[in-house]
Amino acid sequence: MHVQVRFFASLREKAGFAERRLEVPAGTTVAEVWAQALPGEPLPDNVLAARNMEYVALDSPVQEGDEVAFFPPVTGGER
Amino acid sequence: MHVQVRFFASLREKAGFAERRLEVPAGTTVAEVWAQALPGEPLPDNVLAARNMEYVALDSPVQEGDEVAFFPPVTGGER
Amino acid sequence: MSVEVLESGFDPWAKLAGYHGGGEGREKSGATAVFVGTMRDFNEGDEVHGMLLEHYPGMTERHLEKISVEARGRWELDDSLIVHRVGELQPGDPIVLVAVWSAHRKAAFEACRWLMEELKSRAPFWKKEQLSDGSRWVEHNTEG
Amino acid sequence: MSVEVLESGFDPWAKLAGYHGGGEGREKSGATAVFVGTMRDFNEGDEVHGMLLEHYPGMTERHLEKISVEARGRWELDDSLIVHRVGELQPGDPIVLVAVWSAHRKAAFEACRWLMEELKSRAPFWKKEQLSDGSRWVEHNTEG
Repeated sequence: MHVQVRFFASLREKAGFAERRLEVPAGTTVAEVWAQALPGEPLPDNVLAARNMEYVALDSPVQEGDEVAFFPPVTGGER
Repeated sequence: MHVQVRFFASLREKAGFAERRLEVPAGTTVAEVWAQALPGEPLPDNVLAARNMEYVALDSPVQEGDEVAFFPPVTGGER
Repeated sequence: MSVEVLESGFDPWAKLAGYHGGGEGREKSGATAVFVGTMRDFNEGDEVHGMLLEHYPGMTERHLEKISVEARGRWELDDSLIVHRVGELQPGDPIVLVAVWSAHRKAAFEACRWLMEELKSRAPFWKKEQLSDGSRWVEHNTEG
Repeated sequence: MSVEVLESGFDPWAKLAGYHGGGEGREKSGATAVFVGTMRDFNEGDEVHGMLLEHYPGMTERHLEKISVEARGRWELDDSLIVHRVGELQPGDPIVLVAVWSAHRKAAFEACRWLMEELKSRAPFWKKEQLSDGSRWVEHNTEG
């Protein structure tokens, strides 16, 4: 099956790309999507993940057509 | 000595006047100014008093030339 | 730091747009917390058609300045603004505007709320409501 | 109830002046609490010359709508408005506006502050600061 993987902010810069379509086996988890998108790159401790624009745990399974996004802690609002 | 006594809001309506100059003996307290301004009218429990535009206790003494004000609980802000 | 008691209507957003304080460098502030209180058309189950807001000229301004100074002692603030209407009001009219500028949102929120509570509990203002069948002095304040 | 993510600059007071919500009868509201966050020219001891604010189009709006709905479940609110900038910002530029209308000031203050904390901790926005000697992603949020 296929998923669309997306990276934002510093993770986008680290990945070197903003999004990519990946072929993954059935039963793949969010963390495994990361591993397949960025082989050898450890998942940061503070990474946040979203599946179809909703926050999701890293061990959640993904499904055909999902958009899976990884991003660092958010920093909106004033500063 | 002389003091200027002032009433606000419902106390002004009850007194029937907004302000008046009173002659009072030396050592007169704020509560005694009320009694002299409105003879026979009991001092309400929730009355607030100010001397020269600062909140003051009812048993404080007044001095020559003071402005002594009495008013009900305040109700500013939104509603 | 500014305190204003106004006899005529005001637009809180226009006030804020036009307020430039003491040139204290708003770019430092980061956080602005604002409260606007407007006149409601109901109270204690009754329709309210209008309101007369009385104050104690001189003492009112002095009290508002005093609490503004006290807020700056309690929190790290860059500036504050208090505007309060007096006189005849209609439902929907702005009654009070409190704005606080700080580098930190916690300080801005807390100081703004504290100023409103102080203003309501101690600043010499009194409301008389016009109802369908007469008028009445408001005796109790609303809870914070 | 409104949520806006803007690519270009905005004036928070003009936004508020022009916002009329869902025609829900502002005369009922009585209390409006507002927070405005602007870009500071310093952070962690460094001068900041500019900022790039990235977001996740779609998820950001969805998240802001979700917390707006949640706030209306937690407090008795008449309306709420959230506006957030993205893109290139200069010091002094407004970043965020949160406004809440309620019959009660306690609800308005609490909901406004809660929305800001929720926005800062979960809404997908990321800041990259331009310093004198390069740029850096902001990794930690400011304390509430």
